[in-house]
Amino acid sequence: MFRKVLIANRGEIALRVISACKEMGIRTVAVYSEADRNSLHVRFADEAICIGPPRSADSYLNVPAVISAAEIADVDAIHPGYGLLSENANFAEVCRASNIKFIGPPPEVTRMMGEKSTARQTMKKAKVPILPGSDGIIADENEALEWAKEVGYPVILKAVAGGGGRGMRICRNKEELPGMYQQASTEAANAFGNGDMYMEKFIERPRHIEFQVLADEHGNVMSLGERECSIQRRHQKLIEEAPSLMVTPKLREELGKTIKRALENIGYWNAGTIEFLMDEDGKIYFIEMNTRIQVEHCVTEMVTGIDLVKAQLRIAAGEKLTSIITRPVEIRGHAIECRINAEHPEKFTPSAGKITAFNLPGGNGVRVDTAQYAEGFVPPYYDSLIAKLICHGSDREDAMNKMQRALSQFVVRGIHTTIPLHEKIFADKEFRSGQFDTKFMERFFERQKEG
Amino acid sequence: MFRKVLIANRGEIALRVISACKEMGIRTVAVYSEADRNSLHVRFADEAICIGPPRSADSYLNVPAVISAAEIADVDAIHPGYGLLSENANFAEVCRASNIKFIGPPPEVTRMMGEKSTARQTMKKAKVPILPGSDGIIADENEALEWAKEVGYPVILKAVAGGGGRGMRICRNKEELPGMYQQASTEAANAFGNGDMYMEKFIERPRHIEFQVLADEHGNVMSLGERECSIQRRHQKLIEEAPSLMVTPKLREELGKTIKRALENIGYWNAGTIEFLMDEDGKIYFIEMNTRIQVEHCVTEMVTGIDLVKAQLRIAAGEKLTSIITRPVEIRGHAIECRINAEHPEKFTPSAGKITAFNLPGGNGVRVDTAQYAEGFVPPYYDSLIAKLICHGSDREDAMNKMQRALSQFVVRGIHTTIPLHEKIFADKEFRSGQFDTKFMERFFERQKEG
Amino acid sequence: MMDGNKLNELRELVEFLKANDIAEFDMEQDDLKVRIKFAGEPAAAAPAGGFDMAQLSRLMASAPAAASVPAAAPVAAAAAAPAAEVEEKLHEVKSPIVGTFYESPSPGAPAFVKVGDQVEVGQVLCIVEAMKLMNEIEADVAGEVVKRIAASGQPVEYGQPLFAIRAR
Amino acid sequence: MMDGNKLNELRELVEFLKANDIAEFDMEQDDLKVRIKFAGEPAAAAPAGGFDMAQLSRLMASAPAAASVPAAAPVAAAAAAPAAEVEEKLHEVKSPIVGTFYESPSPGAPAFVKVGDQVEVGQVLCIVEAMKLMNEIEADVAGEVVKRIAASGQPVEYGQPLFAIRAR
Repeated sequence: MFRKVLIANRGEIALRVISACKEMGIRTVAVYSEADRNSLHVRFADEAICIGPPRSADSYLNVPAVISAAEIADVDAIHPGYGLLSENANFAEVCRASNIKFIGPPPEVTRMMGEKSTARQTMKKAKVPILPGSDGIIADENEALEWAKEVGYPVILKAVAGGGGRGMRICRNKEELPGMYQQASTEAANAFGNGDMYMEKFIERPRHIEFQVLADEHGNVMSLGERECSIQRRHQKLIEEAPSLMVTPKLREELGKTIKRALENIGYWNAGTIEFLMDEDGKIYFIEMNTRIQVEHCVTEMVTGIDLVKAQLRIAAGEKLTSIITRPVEIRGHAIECRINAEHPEKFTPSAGKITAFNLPGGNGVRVDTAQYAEGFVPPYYDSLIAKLICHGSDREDAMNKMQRALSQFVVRGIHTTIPLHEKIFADKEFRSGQFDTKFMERFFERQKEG
Repeated sequence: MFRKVLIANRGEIALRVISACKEMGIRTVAVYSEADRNSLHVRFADEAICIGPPRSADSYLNVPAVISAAEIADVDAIHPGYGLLSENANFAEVCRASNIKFIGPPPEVTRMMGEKSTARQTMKKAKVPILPGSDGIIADENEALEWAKEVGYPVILKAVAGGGGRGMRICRNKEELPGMYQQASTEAANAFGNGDMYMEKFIERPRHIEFQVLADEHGNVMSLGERECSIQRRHQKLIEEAPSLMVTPKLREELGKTIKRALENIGYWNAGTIEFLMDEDGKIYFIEMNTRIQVEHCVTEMVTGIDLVKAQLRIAAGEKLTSIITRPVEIRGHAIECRINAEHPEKFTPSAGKITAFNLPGGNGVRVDTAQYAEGFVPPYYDSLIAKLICHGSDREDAMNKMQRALSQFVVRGIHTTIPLHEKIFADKEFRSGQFDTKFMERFFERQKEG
Repeated sequence: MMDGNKLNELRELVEFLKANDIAEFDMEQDDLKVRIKFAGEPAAAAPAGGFDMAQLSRLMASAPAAASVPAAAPVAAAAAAPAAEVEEKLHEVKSPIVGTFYESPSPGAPAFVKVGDQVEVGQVLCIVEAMKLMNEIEADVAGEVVKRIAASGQPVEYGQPLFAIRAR
Repeated sequence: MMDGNKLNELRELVEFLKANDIAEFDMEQDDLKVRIKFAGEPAAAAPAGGFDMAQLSRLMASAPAAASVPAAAPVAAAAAAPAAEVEEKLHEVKSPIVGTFYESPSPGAPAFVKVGDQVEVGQVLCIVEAMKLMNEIEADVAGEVVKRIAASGQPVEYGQPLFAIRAR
């Protein structure tokens, strides 16, 4: 096992990794920007090194600074957390060149899965059901029309280099397709410097369901079941659950096997997430893979009892999955996570500043992952996530009731948070029924306005 | 189920019960003394009623005040927590007379189990192994000598009305017995107004092991396995674990059955704890029964997944155990609890006062039960327990490592706490080996002095 | 000796020194000398009794009062009232027990006292019923009843003000 | 007694003393005498960085600094020094990158500058090595080198003071 690990991240995930390392007897090195000098990840690491000014680009995303810190602290490995450098294949390559173990998959695989169309092809080969669509880039309007005919309307045009809704169009018939193709391609070229487009079947009311996997360096892959992540606002997840009400034990087992087959063939290792859309008929389609630990990994930990961050560390140290997970994976009860963001609960404007009061809920079945504390400070430079509140109950109803109780005891003053929003969602009939999709938040806001 | 419950307690257990009620949709009424006006149990209950001045005798132990509060708040039931009125049979009787459900066993059974010698007889009849000793009160010196001959030296003389070491003597031979009998009886008469003595076999290095049970009003009893509570200082538990390393699955099952048989015959209901001593040969002997929820109930919750406080509420509402616990009880992993007391970690002097900084550990496998918060106040009038830190791991080693990590992230300033003491215990070789007994703390302090 | 302003300054100073764990403090300026030395354990804050309300922690202070004592709960409804009275330096007769307040000995009977009445020490002002027992609450000062704070039939908690009396 | 200004000054003073682990402090100026003695445990030691201690939250302030930056960690070892310099209002040349500090261009070679030297803007003061690259650090003011704060071969973090210069 590693002797010393540098955590190239901040906030709750940095503290999460530090805690895992401490429990494994590994020394920890925190890096921080000038804005994070008083953060708990700095306080609770064995060593801490300031790597730059507040802006992420100059500190947490500054590859030479992170590597240099790793060298002067003499670490064996770097854990990138999520976001920041976690899916940066170049960074993983520099780590390799510097003889520091990058806790993640090999850069070649990160690259392969980072390109959506390549990822699709890889999964398709392994017989993972993929969303019907163009096999790669569409050359022109005519090709777009042909693909749409094959896939069936409605279709969605997406930018290969895209993200965040730009270069994206939903087309419902062949009349509007050519114009939309041109618009989207131009938009993408302007936004990303790349106008290449691909096409997918458009699902009106999809659920977002993702599978958690672990894979070791010896070719072993294991599925730990799924998470339900349909409660999103502008593609940002707000609430995640495990298991999904829509995934039967049979579907879970079958998809698990298929995913296992797919990943065994591409030399993947690390934790990883395979994202799917589920249509109105319960059919499930691969959309993309994330090659890092995810924000919402905790709900899987709660229902499986498996520590995913420790598993990452042990995989990176060369251990076999069979020695990490010694019993068959079993899903126990139901877990839900609320992302507590420093944002106005209605306007969603970021709310940085000093925390003047902070009371964490505790008790049976309640887990809080946070790096905030009473009289701490939320800097304006980074992600607004300040805490994750995770509740584990015997079933979904029990977990929801626990969450309502815990939210009512979670006190944050001085800044705005999304706690009041979550309280409203957990009182919402549609949410409680479990019968929802990724458009839930739009309908929810409509209801709120009416109510 | 109850519509509204009054919680006749304070601190973490009051908040624990409030949380359970909230999760079950039951309205809660807190009662508080003037010293607890700003306590979280007052804040998080649906209603709160001041019942008296700071002294417990005038507030939390004031039966008319509690009953009157229950009447004006119009509650269906009262949960007594632990300590205070929880094992007061008179209080349970007044509840009954006032048509308020007391969440605990019927007063007759509390009385029966509260008298040690009666409890012994009851258990003996049901073939629960009891510590060899006099069957009840010893009339005089001569009877004491006879009993000692039968039980075998060393023996311990104890006051029937006793507690806290007074009226207690260890006798190693027949020469010293008569004198000690006289001394102990006189001491007991002075301290408790009752000089009656009984005798037990004295175990040099016992372990304290207790079994958690649930019993309903329909005669059903279920054992939820044991807790290891040998880490004590002056008969005050400091650290509790579940399961005990010394209890094999076979012993657990057998004792569970025996206990079940014993309790089915006496009309017990509620949660309850059967306390045993285990001698150096692994033989186990009944010592007493507690008819309330215990401080350390959480470790059982962590390894069984059963919410004991909710079970209490459902039992009191008349539900059957079979509808409360629908699967066979299974022990999963290992849980440890540290009692965090507001005391000097070496001198054990109580440390009341204002908390100036408070950071709770969180993350995977960590549970905190507390009613304290940053800038809260620890009043000097009550129990010094301010928080319970519970860690759940895949095995004892994992749980201990989690505890060390969590203790290092548990920050309390402004008052002294036992956190530094726990940190030292978790670094102690004997503790980590799991091979210890109730004399552990004495040896530990010796080692600390030497080291 | 010291005006309110000075006292406030001193309070601020002492709280500041305490917050900073300072054991002794001496100061001389012009004709003013200050010497402060703290006794015993550092950081032992004020006792739980009287003065604590003023030092409410920030957590509680910033919480809406309704969270701990909802407006719907009749018990607490009147509890907020006395603050205004205190300023007038009226004497408050407080409930020594938890129970139900009655202004008259039986339904329909006239009230023991009404606003404007002069009362003597020991005169019965009202009844608080607890556990089916009628407890007569007596005036502990002589003076004029200025206000009946609790309403008849209303539940009252320990220490809750029942009457305001202008002592004579 | 004391105006708000004075109290602010005192607050600053105490924080400064705490940041510097000072247990007792006496001062006389004109008609003003101040004597401060800290209680119990020595207060939090100096922080990893420079002046940030003044802004440390109470949580961090009351924690031993050793928890986040152990004395054994060479990175932080020299970091405590600058606090004293700040009072003299010297200019600090800070490391713009994380790396290893070298006072001379190669082992055995003379240092770029030594204490007492006069330096010009742009003059090379030292090297900070990061990822095998030697980065020359230049003076950003002209003046006299009063102190070399970092030791040759020592790891330095971003923003860590390397030299103190009395600007001219």
